[in-house]
Amino acid sequence: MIHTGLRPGRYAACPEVAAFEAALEPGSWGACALFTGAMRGAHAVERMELEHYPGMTERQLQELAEEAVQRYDIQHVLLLHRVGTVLPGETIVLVASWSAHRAAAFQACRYMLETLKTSVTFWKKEYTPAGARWVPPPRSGVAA
Amino acid sequence: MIHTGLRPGRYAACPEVAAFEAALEPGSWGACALFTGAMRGAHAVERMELEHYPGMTERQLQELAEEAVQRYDIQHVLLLHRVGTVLPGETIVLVASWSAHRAAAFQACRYMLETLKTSVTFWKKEYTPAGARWVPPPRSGVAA
Amino acid sequence: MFGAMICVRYFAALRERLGREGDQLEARGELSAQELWRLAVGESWPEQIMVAVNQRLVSPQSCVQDGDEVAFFPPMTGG
Amino acid sequence: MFGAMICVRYFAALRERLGREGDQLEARGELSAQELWRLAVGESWPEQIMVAVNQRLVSPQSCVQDGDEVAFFPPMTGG
Repeated sequence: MIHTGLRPGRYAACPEVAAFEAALEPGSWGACALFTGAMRGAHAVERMELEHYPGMTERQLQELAEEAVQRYDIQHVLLLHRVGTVLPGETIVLVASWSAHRAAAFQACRYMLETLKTSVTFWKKEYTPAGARWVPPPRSGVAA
Repeated sequence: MIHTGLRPGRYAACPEVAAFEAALEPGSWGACALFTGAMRGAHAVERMELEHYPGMTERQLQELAEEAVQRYDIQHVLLLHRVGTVLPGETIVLVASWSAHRAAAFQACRYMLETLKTSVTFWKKEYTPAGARWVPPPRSGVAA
Repeated sequence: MFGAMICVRYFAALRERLGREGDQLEARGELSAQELWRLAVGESWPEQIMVAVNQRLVSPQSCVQDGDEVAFFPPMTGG
Repeated sequence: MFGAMICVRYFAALRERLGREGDQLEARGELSAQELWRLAVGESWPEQIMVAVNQRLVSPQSCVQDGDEVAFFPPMTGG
């Protein structure tokens, strides 16, 4: 099962994952690797605006999930990304993959996350009391 | 924050993670990597018994979590492992790490999981209609 | 396709800098995305800009034609 | 430590095969975990067995003494 989506409002990672897992055949997977990225409270950033390319972004998420299922030995993917106004502490991205094999689950999860950061049409703008700035492209391995 | 524990009864991964995160300072982390391992329903295994070494196992979990915090750039660890009778579909292990950096979060999570599989005193016995057998030690990368 | 134009779109910092969401242009013959940029924006090709034609990422050398939706934007910062 | 013994414990498949949870033995001088195994179980050292002394994993060559808790068990299969 693959589910991808954009969320204009805040969402809690755990209920999303629980609802997704409830729809999977019980006992059909042994390993789940999950990543959640949240907005940090540092640097006096009061909020973030997440811009996307309506239509293209949704399709890129879906294709990324399908590609991960093709490329790795995983059966299920849940891929959610926030758009619009995000506040400190809120979840921005959720990437999860289910597999019979833990290595595949980890690799697919990591692959989707890294691809998301550089190849899917999202742009972040940070707002501080001193003004706003567009977030520069990520360096590898550093959480944005 | 570090929390490790053995669970004699079934537990749901999501509420455990949500409760742990609720106790962290909001906005203090940007990345969370989480792994859950569940008992698969394949191979006609009706249940599993998870034996451990009371006292030693708990201390090994705690030391593993502390070692991961030392070794990787992570701030928080949640590490739970089931003991006793486990049924197909139930969660056996939950490993999660919180960090400012996604690479560190992934690496620490993977490191703790791999160490758990070979160096912490747990032993699995599977029960099928045809009889019982002790699970052989894992080959690398294959979910038990 | 009589009357079809190229629909040009801008996103994020680029949209803000140009002060508009997009332009409508006529291709009149073969044109690369890079050449379209010069026509629409009136600047030489900047290093850091990415292009999508009909919502697929392409190289700046890719051909565009009337009826296409061509988007220019800065490097993505999702995740 | 007058009267102290070595507390030997067995786990998992080994416990089942031996039909007991442990033994109490007197060390009487220096002894390795491997030698303790021979004394307690009456078998030569098997390849796949692991040892913990006072709940810490050690090599089979490690010394054990009266008062120690020494555990023998098969390779772990957690996670």
